Amino acid sequence: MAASGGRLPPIALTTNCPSCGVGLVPETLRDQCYVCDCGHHFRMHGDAWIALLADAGSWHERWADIRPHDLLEWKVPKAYQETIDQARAEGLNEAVRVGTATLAGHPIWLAVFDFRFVGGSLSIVAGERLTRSLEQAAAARTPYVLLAASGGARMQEGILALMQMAKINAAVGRLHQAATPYFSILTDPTYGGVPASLALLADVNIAEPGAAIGFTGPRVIRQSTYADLPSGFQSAEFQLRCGQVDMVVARTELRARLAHLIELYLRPLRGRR
Amino acid sequence: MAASGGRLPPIALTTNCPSCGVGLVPETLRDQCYVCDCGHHFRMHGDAWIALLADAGSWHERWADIRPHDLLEWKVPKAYQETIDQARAEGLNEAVRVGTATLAGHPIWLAVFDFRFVGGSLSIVAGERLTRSLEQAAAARTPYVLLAASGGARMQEGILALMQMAKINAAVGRLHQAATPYFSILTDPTYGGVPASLALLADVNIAEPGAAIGFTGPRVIRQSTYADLPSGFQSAEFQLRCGQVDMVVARTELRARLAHLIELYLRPLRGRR
Amino acid sequence: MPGRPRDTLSVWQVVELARHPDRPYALDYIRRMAPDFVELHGDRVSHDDPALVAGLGTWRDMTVVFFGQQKGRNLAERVSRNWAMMHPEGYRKAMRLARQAAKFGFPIVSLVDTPGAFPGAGAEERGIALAIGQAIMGWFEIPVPVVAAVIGEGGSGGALGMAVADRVLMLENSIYSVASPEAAASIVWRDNARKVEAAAQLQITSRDLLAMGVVEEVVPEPEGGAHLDHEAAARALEAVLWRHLEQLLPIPTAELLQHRYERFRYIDSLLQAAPDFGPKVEPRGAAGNPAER
Amino acid sequence: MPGRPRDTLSVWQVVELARHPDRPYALDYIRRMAPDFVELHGDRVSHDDPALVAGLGTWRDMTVVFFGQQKGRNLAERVSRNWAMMHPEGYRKAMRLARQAAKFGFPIVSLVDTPGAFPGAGAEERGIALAIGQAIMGWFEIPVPVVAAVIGEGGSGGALGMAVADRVLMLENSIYSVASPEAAASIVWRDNARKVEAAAQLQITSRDLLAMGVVEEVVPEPEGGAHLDHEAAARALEAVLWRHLEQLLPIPTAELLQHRYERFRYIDSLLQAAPDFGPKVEPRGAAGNPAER
Ligand SMILES: [Zn+2]
Ligand SMILES: [Zn+2]
Repeated sequence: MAASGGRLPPIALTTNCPSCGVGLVPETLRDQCYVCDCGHHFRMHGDAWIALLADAGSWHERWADIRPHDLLEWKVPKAYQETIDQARAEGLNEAVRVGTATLAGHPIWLAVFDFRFVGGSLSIVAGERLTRSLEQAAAARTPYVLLAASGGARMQEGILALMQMAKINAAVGRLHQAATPYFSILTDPTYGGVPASLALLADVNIAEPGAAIGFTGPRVIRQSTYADLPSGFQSAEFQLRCGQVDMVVARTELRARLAHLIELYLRPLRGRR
Repeated sequence: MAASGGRLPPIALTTNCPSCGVGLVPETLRDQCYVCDCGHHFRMHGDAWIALLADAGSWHERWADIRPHDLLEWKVPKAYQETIDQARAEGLNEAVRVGTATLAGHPIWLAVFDFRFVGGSLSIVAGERLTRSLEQAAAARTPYVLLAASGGARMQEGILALMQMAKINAAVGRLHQAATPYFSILTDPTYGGVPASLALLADVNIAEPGAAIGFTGPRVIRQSTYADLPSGFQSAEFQLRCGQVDMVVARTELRARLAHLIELYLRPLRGRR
Repeated sequence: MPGRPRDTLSVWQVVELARHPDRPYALDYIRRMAPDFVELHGDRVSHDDPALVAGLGTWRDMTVVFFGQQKGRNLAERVSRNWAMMHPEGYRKAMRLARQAAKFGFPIVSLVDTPGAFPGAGAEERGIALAIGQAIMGWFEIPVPVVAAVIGEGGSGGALGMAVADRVLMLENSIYSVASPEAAASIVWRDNARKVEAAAQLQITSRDLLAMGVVEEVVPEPEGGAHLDHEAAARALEAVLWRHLEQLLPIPTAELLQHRYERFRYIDSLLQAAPDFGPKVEPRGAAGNPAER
Repeated sequence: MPGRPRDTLSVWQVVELARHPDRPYALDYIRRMAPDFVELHGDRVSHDDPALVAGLGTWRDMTVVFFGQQKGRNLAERVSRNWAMMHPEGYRKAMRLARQAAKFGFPIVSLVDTPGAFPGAGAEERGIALAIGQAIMGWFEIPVPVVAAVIGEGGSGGALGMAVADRVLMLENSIYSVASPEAAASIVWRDNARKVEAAAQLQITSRDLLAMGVVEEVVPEPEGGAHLDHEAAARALEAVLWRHLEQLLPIPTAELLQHRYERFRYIDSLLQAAPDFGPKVEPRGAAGNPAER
């Protein structure tokens, strides 16, 4: 199986790999799913994730027209409306996009976070898209694939951003009750309200190598507790040792692994009444 | 409410309290449920526990006639049949006795371990009595009170002693399914197969002050791991901190606490359909 | 206007009242509601979390399971209760006892009062994110009435983990926020000294949350704040909690759980929002506005 | 006689075969049964326990959840897998994935091979007794077929926690015991050098357990022992596991769980015991003998 569903779009890159320091050749990196030869996984945005996971031409985005609103009339240091308008002017459509696709021929629901839209922050629009898609996946027993990348809840939507965690998790509960396979891929970084709502509640939690995953970020922990944090704290490998994720999978292997898991979890039961 | 259901029987005592060193006056201690003024709880045997917990005259023992058998033909260093015969000659009837009683007027099932019978070891007879009583408690939704004190499974009954853990826990599961209140009192010492089967699976786990409770005893842990064990390791208070028990209750307060809990847990529901 | 914070207080004055060191804490309410309260302990995994009080007691002739995020009255108690900042074990204790309440059919009262879940290395190592996530999901499967009240600080996910309920109330001078004003200031300005401005923008007072339809009712406090009269504050809270619980008790279980689902499913639709809040949302057709579907 | 250990071996020779360093371990069987085996990790609380392998794979065209207590082949792996002595997290991982198997309807295969649960301070601090107790109770509520096989050492409660199943098999040269011979000697003689005598008295070989009716079947090993031919041992185990699972698959769930209950409920009644074992129980009337009720 191909490592990606189609050719990945270009992404903005530094000139050298932050891990090994080698100079980067964008086209080469693009062909290897933006993974350096040293194993460093570059952050990918929503379009790239869709291209990686969805079979070519299979992506059908849903509810792209739901838009954020400045409910709190947030003004300083920057008006929320301005933040939204700028992001949308750059062609971004909120922190979460959802849709149907196939992965190696299997119909799936796919939800991708985009860290470029206000730090992938959980918002009303994100929550609404996630909840609608979770509900539809549960109704049809279609496997649900989540690609998580988030800095937390969106401050500018206040308490209603927090409430998305409850709204989403209620729908995750129904997904489980409907025995619908749920796979969550946690990428760098995934913090705050996203791992504390749906991102760690999957049947199989998959982390990208080296991804930072946690509830509270290391800076805040150091400020609050004056603690020295061990190296590798909150890394994907740390979360594997701490029993929070099932596996750490290289991006180049991810599509094949997901296809295999979908086959295992969807296989019709035999002989059981 | 009286601290005990009736006058406790005499028990064998050392001459001085092992905790505070004062000389003991057996009759005084007996009147205070065998708790020294310093707080030291002396080990009590089955008869004393029944007298403490059951209202006077309410105890009806069941299945006292089920007897142990030397299924494995155990010979050395001492024949199992001889071990059994000696204990029975001393008036002991197996490591567990069960029966019905009332506690402050509430009907209960009561199961008491007796450490004097082969170290309160879990045996086929113990397992059978526990399982029958758990099944009957579940069928009638009668609160179940367990008094645990055990060194582990009975070696001389081999694998069939181990199987009691599964047999008992299957019945504990049915007790929970029947929403029957279950209270477990863990006394000094409770180790091995008993906390690893029914003794920690109650709705409310109650430990006696200072009681040693654990799976593996400290001697074996030191032998296996060469670890220094902190003082208070495996004490009731340690198990409270480690989240295994709900409360540590002095023996003089135990009856009143149980009566209160039974009232709370048995109160008929109001207004709910 | 009854049920709303006095308009004369600034937002920051409300924050200070919500955090007032003499303010009644969870046990001050629980012990008055159920003088026979028995505390239960432990997550049955590895710890007991003293930041969360949990147990049963008799309230209005019923057996009720109470939860309360509990601050300390003096330094020693504050340290031992970790300033009511829960570790993962607290959420696991809560779910253990919520399932026990479900088994026996006991209603649940949860009192929320925390700056947030504990931001420490041990909490991360023992899965604080997932513990909160499991609690939030778990509450939707607890088939007994659940009434929650924010009695002081409702801080972020750490508060929400104990506030997924059929009715959520707030004491008048309490706050409930996506992040503490300090944290929000640090995120937005990278300067937590801007906490006063952040608090004002975040809309965190009981009046704000009532207007947004996030809470069902605001419980008025004694003149000057609950810290001036614990008895009166407890009487007021008890009466409102009971009024809500009484309405929930006769609802059949399936309906109760469906309502709880819908309460949070449409909480951002502003359907229940106050008139002075709603108009901020401009209708743009069914798909364009999450409020209309 | 097929299905029984060679009569020519002493009990201690069987113990040595059960512990043979070249003996096939759990993954040697699982990878042969399901070459596409995917390991899943973690208790979703605080740790992953490498002493227990857990995951899914395709076996005979079905998706099956596999568990295996896993020893290490070299010193580094032995250390990392803690000689297959599980911590509480291992039992919690098992129950998490057993419930997942139940949700999706996957049958379960559990391979048992442990000296016992880990006797260490950390295991005690994190509730090893209760973790085993919850697992033993939990297995009775898993509504899918469960087949277990002791492939080496079945040591005490640590083994039983992974061996509550609809059918329990034993490889010919495996042992299953209330306590390891060393521990039993230490308890009974206060001298664990008496392990050979203890092993003989405890009746721990597959032949003994079959005679007592504690296991359904003994799987013959290749001549000389499974360590001499991993392929043949795996083929033999696979065939017997499948024969049992095939019988269980069509059984309706309620009946399956009731049978599982009764299997352990009457396991000491010697109802299924071999003739040469049963007569040891002298009938003394219905109440006097647990075998008759
Ligand atoms: Zn590199
Ligand atoms: Zn004393």
